[in-house]
Amino acid sequence: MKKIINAPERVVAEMLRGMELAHSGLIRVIHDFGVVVRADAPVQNKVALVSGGGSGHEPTHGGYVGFGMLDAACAGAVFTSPTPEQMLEATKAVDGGAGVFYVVKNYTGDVLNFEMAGELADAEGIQTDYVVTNDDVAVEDSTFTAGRRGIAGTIFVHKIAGAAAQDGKDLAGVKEIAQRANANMRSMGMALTSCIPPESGEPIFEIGDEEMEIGMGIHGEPGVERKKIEPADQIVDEMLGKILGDTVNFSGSEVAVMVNGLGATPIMELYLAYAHVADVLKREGVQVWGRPYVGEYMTSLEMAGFSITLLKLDDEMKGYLEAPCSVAAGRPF
Amino acid sequence: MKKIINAPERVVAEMLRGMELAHSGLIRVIHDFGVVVRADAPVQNKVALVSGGGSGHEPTHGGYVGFGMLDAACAGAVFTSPTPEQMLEATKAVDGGAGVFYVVKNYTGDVLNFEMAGELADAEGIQTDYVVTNDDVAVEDSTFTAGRRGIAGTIFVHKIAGAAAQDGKDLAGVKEIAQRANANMRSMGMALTSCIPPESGEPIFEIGDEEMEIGMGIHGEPGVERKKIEPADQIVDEMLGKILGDTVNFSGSEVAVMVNGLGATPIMELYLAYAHVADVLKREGVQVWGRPYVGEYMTSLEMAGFSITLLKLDDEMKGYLEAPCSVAAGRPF
Amino acid sequence: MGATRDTLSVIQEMATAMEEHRRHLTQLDSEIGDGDHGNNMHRGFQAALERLAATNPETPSDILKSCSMALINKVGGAAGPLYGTAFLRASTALSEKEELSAEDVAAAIEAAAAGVKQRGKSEVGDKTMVDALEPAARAAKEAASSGKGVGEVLRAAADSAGEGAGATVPLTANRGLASYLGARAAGHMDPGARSSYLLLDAAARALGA
Amino acid sequence: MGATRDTLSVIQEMATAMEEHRRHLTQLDSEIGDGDHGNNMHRGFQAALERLAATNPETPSDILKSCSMALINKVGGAAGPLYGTAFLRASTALSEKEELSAEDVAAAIEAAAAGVKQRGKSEVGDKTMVDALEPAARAAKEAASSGKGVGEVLRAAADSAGEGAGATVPLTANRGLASYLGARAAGHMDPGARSSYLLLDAAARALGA
Ligand SMILES: Nc1ncnc2c1ncn2[C@@H]1O[C@H](COP(=O)(O)OP(=O)(O)O)[C@@H](O)[C@H]1O
Ligand SMILES: Nc1ncnc2c1ncn2[C@@H]1O[C@H](COP(=O)(O)OP(=O)(O)O)[C@@H](O)[C@H]1O
Ligand SMILES: [Mg+2]
Ligand SMILES: [Mg+2]
Ligand SMILES: [Mg+2]
Ligand SMILES: [Mg+2]
Repeated sequence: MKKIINAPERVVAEMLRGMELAHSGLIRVIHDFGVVVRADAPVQNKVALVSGGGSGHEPTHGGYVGFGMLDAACAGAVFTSPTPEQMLEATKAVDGGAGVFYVVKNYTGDVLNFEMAGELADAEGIQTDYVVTNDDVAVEDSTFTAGRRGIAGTIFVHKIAGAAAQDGKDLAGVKEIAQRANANMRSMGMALTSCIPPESGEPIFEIGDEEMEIGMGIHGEPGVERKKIEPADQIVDEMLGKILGDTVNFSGSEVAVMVNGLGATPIMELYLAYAHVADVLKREGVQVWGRPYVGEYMTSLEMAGFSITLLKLDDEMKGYLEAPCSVAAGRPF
Repeated sequence: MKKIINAPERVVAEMLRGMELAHSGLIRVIHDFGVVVRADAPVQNKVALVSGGGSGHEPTHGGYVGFGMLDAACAGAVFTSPTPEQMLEATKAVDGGAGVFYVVKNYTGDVLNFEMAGELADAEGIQTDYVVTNDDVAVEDSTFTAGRRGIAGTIFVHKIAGAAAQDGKDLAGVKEIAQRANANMRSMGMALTSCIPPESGEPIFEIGDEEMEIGMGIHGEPGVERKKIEPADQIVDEMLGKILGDTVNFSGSEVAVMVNGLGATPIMELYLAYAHVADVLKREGVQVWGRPYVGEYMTSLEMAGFSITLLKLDDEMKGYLEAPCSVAAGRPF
Repeated sequence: MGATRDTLSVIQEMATAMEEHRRHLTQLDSEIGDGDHGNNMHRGFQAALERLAATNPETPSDILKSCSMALINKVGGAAGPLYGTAFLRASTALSEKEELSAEDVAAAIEAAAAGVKQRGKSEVGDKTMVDALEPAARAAKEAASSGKGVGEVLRAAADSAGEGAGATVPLTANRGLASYLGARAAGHMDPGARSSYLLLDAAARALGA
Repeated sequence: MGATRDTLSVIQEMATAMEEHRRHLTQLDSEIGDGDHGNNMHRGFQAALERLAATNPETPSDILKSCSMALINKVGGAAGPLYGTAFLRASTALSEKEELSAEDVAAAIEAAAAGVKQRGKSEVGDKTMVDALEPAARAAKEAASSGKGVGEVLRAAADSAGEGAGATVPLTANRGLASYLGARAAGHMDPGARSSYLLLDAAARALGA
């Protein structure tokens, strides 16, 4: 394992320290609890947004804390949901009297821990509610599964629900639009290589020199198909086929598009993939809204691969996507 | 070689197509010549900035084309300087009557080709001048070498000279501040793994499972020392030691700081490294100005590693670094 | 006092087991999940030991509650709330008791298994720790009702948990990260079922069984 | 007409050589540079063939000029302007000539070598293509003045270029990307010196020498 780290057990704490030093004025970090909060939290009378999850997906989630997006993000150990203790701390730090809204990616650990945190917050007299994002179409939903996974589309929920909260929506209103965004978005990922979590020091999975995996999860959970690598256009066709073939009818609508790098994929390849995404969407009568989101939004350490997300927009969501925000993941150049 | 591409010989063209589709309104691409230009070029009576180099360093340079930075960027084949023909085309496309200024990284190919382009532009009656950036302290300057390499600090020159041109400086004024920025900045890089240029399909260098290379170039040109990987803090100490020990006296000054990922380094590791950069600079009496630049600015395909750049600022440079800009590499979140 | 000392040595033995099997549990989790289960459990039981040392609880119930809090607060992932709930329910089942009978221990294991099922909304056959815990609870109850002692009850529970864990190998997962694997989860043992066995086995060994 | 046909077949043979040695040149460049020299040269000579086919130049000088333009416009890197300059200077040296003497050929090679030295600000010993081109020019001149024919002049130049390229192996680089390597460049042949040899060798072979 080759990493620019000091000690595996300190990576999250040291990363948070670097983030805080780099973005003072924007965020502060409650170090004992691994929680990133808006520097000016709590914002009185605004619904506060809290998200979180395992670390290793940077800039998710700490990079999205700031004006117009999250009020706090809880950083778990690498790929491990944070604990209710962290979440409660975040909740208390950001509650401005209008309640706290949790954006939770659909993984058993994240859901259970946020549920427990909500109970603890209730006990302290803080009203909470939550949305569970499950945009990944790779693995089919059924009565037997824990449901679909939440992946990069979650960042759209951060932005839209964050702007809605900034705009003064109440807890129910924030929940409604978060659910609406989640219900209208679909994602799918693929990977070429495994990442190596620092603590185990081993790749999560083995994959051949010529193989790719379609539907790979952001923690290296296996996807739906392992096969020989194909040309970019064909990979995009397959991913978009699955997304467009799902239950949201994107055709004829304006759609926010994200092409998200998982960590080691060169920006060159993301743009190259986007060129074909744009072609397919045009052919299918799907209109790309505004500027597409091409870059690293939710990574998986140094995994090579990417995901595509489509979000079908209405006017309110468009307004909230466009609304100003100021977060560590943003940059002027 | 596992890449999200269609065919090695088409990667640059397809990437440029994706960039143009993703950023229409901001840039357009002259496809026959692999040139990215500001959508509103030529801007009358403004000095136009042109840069360029081999592809594979994205977002460098096309990602920095737009209001307040570059007017055009020439994309060479992967790791190969673009040709005078491309540069002349860019020059003609952006000249607004106030002359064209080239920002050239110090590599023999880039310098020779831009020099030839300048001669060709002169012949067409377009006034040109240029700066050669050479911020990399890894390899020593001497009368026998081609001089130091230009690396990530070049992006500071794009920003400062770009804002100066936008501000109305003439060709000589733009050149003066570009040279001033270059003279006041120092960088150093390191790598953990090689990238794989798509055309050759082979790693540029072999490196052991436990090894790193200090001073590695952005094309995989070997650095100054190959050794066993060390803790992040020690690596940072070494790189900063070389930078601070060079001829610019950073102590007591306000300094722009860039921690630049080379492609496959997780954002987590960049922030972790920045934490120690901040500590060392504080100890050395160097004041970090504004928000440090932590992220991918000049990559080397999927190379794992990073570079550090320090730029000693004066008030004019600060103003230009802060000035608004609108480029593809920037993003709100 | 005897039950308190025994419970403490049970937790101690569990922590040792999690330390020893850390890599293997992580490896099992890599096959079908995200490769953190061993680290999660190890972190949790280290936190439990610290908390016990700091708070010095006096009854078996308080020890288990302290352990539960450590797991909930420090583990995260799915295992944190699930094992946290298990220990919390066991603690509640034993509340006010200073000495423990075989029936008490069986009832605690049953409460723990029921808690995990409820919180995780999972059943036997879903390829989770429930596949180890539910048969363990049944075996413990049988052993207790046939007059076995505390150690033997724990041994019976551990052995059944081991079988249950083994039985997860051919299964497809329906819960947890492994559920995203579909049919490809088959052929690998569930890491949580394995850790459940290891914890019960440690408990039995702590009491010399 | 003979010299025109010969010059065309020289370029054709050079293009074939660059195609055949593409991987090896790239590999040499990987050792001490950035691993693109073979692709650069191949791209350039393909462009030269296309340009020749499209423009149909009639004299050796025009052919070389056409080739120079293709290299300058399509290669990039260091090799583009350097070889572009070499062919341009050779073209100038032969301007107006319809038939070529051995002296003409030697003068063209000399002009080419001088052009590269001037543009690259490099000398023999800097571990660049100059290490092949300068001895080649000297050998060509000697061969011509001792009465050898055009083919033999090219053969002499090629052989000396080959020796010169071989002599770059132990050198430290002072110019080009390889110069950043310092002492570690030693032990590897300079890719540009190697391509210079291959081009001259192809030229000699095209004339049956
Ligand atoms: N819904 C559930 N019900 C019961 N047990 C579950 C459930 N989901 C996961 N588990 C158990 O948790 C184990 C994984 O724990 P761990 O790896 O620590 O957390 P995570 O899955 O969040 O990475 C699984 O092997 C399984 O036994
Ligand atoms: N200043 C120079 N003078 C002469 N030849 C040079 C100089 N710099 C580089 N070269 C030659 O160019 C070759 C490299 O060409 P190439 O790999 O195509 O371009 P780049 O170095 O830009 O990647 C070197 O092997 C060397 O022979
Ligand atoms: Mg996990
Ligand atoms: Mg090159
Ligand atoms: Mg796990
Ligand atoms: Mg090269």
